[in-house]
Amino acid sequence: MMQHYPVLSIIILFLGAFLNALFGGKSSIVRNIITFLSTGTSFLLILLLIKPIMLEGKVISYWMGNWIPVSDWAIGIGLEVDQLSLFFALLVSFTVFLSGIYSFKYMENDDTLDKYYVLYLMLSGGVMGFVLSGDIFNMFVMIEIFTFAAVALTAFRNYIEGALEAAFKYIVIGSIGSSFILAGTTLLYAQLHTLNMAQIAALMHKNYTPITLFSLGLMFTGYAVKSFIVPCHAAAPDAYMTAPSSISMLFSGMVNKAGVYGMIRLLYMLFQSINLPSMQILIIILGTITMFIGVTMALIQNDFKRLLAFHSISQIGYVITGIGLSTALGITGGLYHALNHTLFKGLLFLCAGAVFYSVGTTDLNKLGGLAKKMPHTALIFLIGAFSISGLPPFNGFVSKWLIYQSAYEEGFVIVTIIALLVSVLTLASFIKVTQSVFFGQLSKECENAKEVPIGMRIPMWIMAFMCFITGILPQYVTKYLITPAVSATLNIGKYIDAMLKDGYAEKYFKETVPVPNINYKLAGYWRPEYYLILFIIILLAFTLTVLAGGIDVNRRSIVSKEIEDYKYDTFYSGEKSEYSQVGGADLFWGLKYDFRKYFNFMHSAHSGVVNDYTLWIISTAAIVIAYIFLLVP
Amino acid sequence: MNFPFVKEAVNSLFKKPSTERYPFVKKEAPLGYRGRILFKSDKCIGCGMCIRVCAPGAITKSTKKTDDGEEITMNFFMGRCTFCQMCADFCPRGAIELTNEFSMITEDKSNLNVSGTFIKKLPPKQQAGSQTISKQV
Amino acid sequence: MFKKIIEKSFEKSPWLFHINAGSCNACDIEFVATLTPRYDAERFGFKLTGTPRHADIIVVSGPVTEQSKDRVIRTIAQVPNPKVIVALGSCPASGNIFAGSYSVLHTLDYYVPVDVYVPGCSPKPEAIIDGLYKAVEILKNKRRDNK
Amino acid sequence: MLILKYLFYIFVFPGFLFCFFAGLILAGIDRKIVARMQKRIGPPILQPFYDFFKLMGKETIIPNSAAKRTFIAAPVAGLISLVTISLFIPIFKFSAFNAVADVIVIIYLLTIPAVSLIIGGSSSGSPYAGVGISREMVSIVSYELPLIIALLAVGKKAGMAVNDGMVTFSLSKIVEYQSLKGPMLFHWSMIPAFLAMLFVIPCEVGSLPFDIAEAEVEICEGPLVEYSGFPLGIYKLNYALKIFIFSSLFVTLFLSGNGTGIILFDAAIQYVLCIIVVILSVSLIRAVTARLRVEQMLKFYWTYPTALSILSLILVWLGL
Repeated sequence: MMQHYPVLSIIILFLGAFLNALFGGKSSIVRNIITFLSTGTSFLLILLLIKPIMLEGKVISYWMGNWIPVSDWAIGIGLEVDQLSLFFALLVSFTVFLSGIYSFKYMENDDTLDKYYVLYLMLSGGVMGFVLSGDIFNMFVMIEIFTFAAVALTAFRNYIEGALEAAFKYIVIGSIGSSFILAGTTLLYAQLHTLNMAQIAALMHKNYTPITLFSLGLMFTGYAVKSFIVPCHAAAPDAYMTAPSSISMLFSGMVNKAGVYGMIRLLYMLFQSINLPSMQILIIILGTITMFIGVTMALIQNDFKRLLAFHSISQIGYVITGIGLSTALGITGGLYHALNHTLFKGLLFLCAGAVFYSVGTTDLNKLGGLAKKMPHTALIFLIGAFSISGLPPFNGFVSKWLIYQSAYEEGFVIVTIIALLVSVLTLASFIKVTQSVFFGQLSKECENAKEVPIGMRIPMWIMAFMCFITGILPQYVTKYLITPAVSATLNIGKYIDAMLKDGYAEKYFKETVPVPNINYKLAGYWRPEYYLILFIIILLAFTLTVLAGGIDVNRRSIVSKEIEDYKYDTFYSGEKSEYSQVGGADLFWGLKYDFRKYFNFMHSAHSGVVNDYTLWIISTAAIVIAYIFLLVP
Repeated sequence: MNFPFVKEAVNSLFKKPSTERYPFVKKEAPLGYRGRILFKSDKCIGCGMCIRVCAPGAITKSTKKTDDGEEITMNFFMGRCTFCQMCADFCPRGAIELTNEFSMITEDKSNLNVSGTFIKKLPPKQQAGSQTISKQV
Repeated sequence: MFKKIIEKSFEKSPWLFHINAGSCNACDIEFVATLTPRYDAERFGFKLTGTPRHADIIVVSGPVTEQSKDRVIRTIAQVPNPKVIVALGSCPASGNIFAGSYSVLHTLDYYVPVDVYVPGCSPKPEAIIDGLYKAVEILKNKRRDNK
Repeated sequence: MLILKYLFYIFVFPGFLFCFFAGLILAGIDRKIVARMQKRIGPPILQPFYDFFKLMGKETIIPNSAAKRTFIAAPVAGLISLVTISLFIPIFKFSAFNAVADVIVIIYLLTIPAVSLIIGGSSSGSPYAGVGISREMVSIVSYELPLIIALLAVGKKAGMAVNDGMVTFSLSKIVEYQSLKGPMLFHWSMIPAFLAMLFVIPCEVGSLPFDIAEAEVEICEGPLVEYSGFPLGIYKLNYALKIFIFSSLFVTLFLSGNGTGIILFDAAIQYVLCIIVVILSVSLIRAVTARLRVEQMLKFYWTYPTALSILSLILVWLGL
């Protein structure tokens, strides 16, 4: 029965979409139930798969329509679920499930919600299918499904100015990426007469013909567009900003992770070209550029969600750098960061949605002082901000630290320095958001802001709790989730044998594929007794406050207006305290002034004109292909 | 990239600090310091010149009729005085003198008043129709 | 045990905050002169702070003009208890030569309870140190009284 | 039994009490030396203790525009992370908790006190604090770069010999390397990194030329503008702890070796070295310089100290 779980989890999502289309229009309860059931069961099925695949290391292969390979030549479409694809499937189904619950309440004052849920389930079904399929053309079909669903969802709130323009940009850039992938797939099919990933991997072992190299270049750029790596990232900020937050949570948690999954499969499985140093250098350069440009652009943004969008791009840079290092520790860091990124970025987008839900705007210059009106959201946001900037008790710290460790060990010193610098700049931009949205003075728009309903807060609390858990117990997360996925990426022999038949890989590889041992000698984690210390120190701090005696923290007595008691007004060097919020654009004057040439250049480079962006993508494609032809063989 | 005064800073570490240990070592105000007013009430004749020249109007005069003359009290309110010594210079009798006592710290304003009273005898009652005004102190 | 230490430390580390309520700056310069190497008020723990929230002793100099009146009241209200108010120079005590002017209607003690007067049209730095010394004693008594 | 040992570590020796007294005395010495450099007597050495306990006795005012819980919690969070760091720093051979890679843990734990200052300031809701925050953040960005490069250089240098060629981020390995080959300072290739770290200390601690965030004159003590009483006391304690912890980290990285083995003497030697380092870097520069502007600080830190530490990184990478 376990054979059928992967297909079931995809089909249930599409079935949900179909049912929603039929009965969704009736009432919101019907819609919510259909969505909740379909996302819930698909999440449950994936959870059930963890035990067999992750712990016992089995690999499920499933041939659609039972078209098993004829004289070991794969004809039918095969679904292949090994530890790596299950890891990404887990991310996808978790985010989809939580975002579904969130959007019940979040989208309630929008109309035509049945169309929203149809597109929502199509998007999640598409990504789930992409992550689980073992056939490259089937992956292309799934890419088409989720790209068009994503485009439609970006423009769902077409009354927001810039929504249609963002959707137009996304569709132009997305379809260029898809067409690159399609061209690569057809070239591969023409060369190797098969579409099954395992078979291609076996046939492609160490014999690169010019055509396959050309298809590698094309598919590499296609997946770069899908995962929004810098030269081709321009569609992301607009799309994330105008899409409803529950959808931009899916974008940043799932859609660009799908691009990263495609990149891993392409480099580690299909072309096994990752162990060529020239290929590694290309990926690491792209990853570092993405990291740096993503965060520097985020520093000068004035909109909450656009800032988060640029951060997603820079965090994907971290993941790509981790994966580009191709050592066991590097991939562990990359995958762990992908998991953490899905968690804390999803959390931050939910907070942005909560702010939009209760205040109606996400412009940093208009907001201020929301912590008093929305204490839960402020606390959750702080947890998210601390975990993305990598402060120790939270999860960002562990994965970023793994990436520094492996990058420095591999000799990429500049990459480590830039990575550490980017982490500090991330902290800087989230301090900017904290000051201008949650703390500071209460602005006029936020006077009547209320706390978001409990329906939206539950997923936020779950996400925050997950952020905390993966930060405190890294060894268990790696042992059960990350290490199996890393060994699956590096050891493709088992993948091929499970897909076709045993011994198939040996025939082509001429030697058994060595499974590298993952040396954790260097990876020093937070051992459990550290939490004992933290707990005791917190106790110490508490006793200090009580013991010191002589303290009279006076409860702020409610001062009625007519007694002019200025004691509790903020200090304005004597003036009457009036509204003057320092936040949004006018923070970090020193930094912006010193790098004004760089920031002006970056500002003008992101011109917002679609043809510039397409020019970038085409030029990256050309550079990548030239690079591969010159250096790879 | 030069750090000024580093040499002075370092070797002043080994020199004695140039602070006067004021409250423990009493310090005399310099000669001629215009400090608290000393009013010699016996010399004063109550002419009011000091009141006229006092810019802040710190000096007040109050008279009280008594049986053998007027009792005049002159009050110098130090809290209002700018210590310009005009009163001392213009006093024809030299009854006002500014000492060099500088620290007049108080908790309530009242004991900042320097005052002195004297009796100004009226000239002796003229017997009705007496001719000359005899010189009377 | 803590109470005694806190009691003693009130005497040892009084922090100052200076308000210029329209003064001619003579007293301000003399007041800052106490922090220079020659008079060095810091050896008693005096420290000039930037905000009334950190201050224990508030030094007001200058006749309280109409314009600076409510600013002085507001700033002094924002100082946490126990606090001591020092009138520096003769202007806050009586308005000195500005007394009759249209903008100086009352003296400082009309608006806030003044604890120490340091008279002198720009008192000598030694006089200011004496004044601050007395203010520290008052601070200690205030601390002992209401705790 | 293990719990008792940990409790002793946390509360007494390298933990809270030791840091409390060492830090405050060090801050007192720093103030006294600066005074003496300006030819004035200066406050008694125990002045920081008096300041701390006086602030404990003062009334704590929480302004209307402040987010109350964060306002109180922020300084305590800074204190917690500072005490945690002090547990990681080895004193010659003895170290309370030696994780495999405590240098990176320390780098991140050192940003938490600065972040707690920022969150505290921003939760007080005053515009002065807003300006103070952006300056504090720019100062973190400016000193982080040379600090990281210098630490990477030290890690690589120690790793070459001790950790079979691979970089080591564990302080106990760095101390072990120095016990074999003498303090890091005597290896000429490490002198640029030593100077770079010496420049970083004033900015990390926030002493005069770089205390732009808490400029009492321009923006009325920056983030601390609304603090009074007990939270302000904790922030002043954090300031003193930061001086002590960062200088003892500096001593461990560059001047340690195999100490005398008896913890008491080791702690004393390390403390004397800390005093010398603090006098050299914090007090001397504080006595003679005036406050810089924000972007001058950024420009300064990203040119001179960064160039120095990159130079020593290159030298180390070439295996010298």
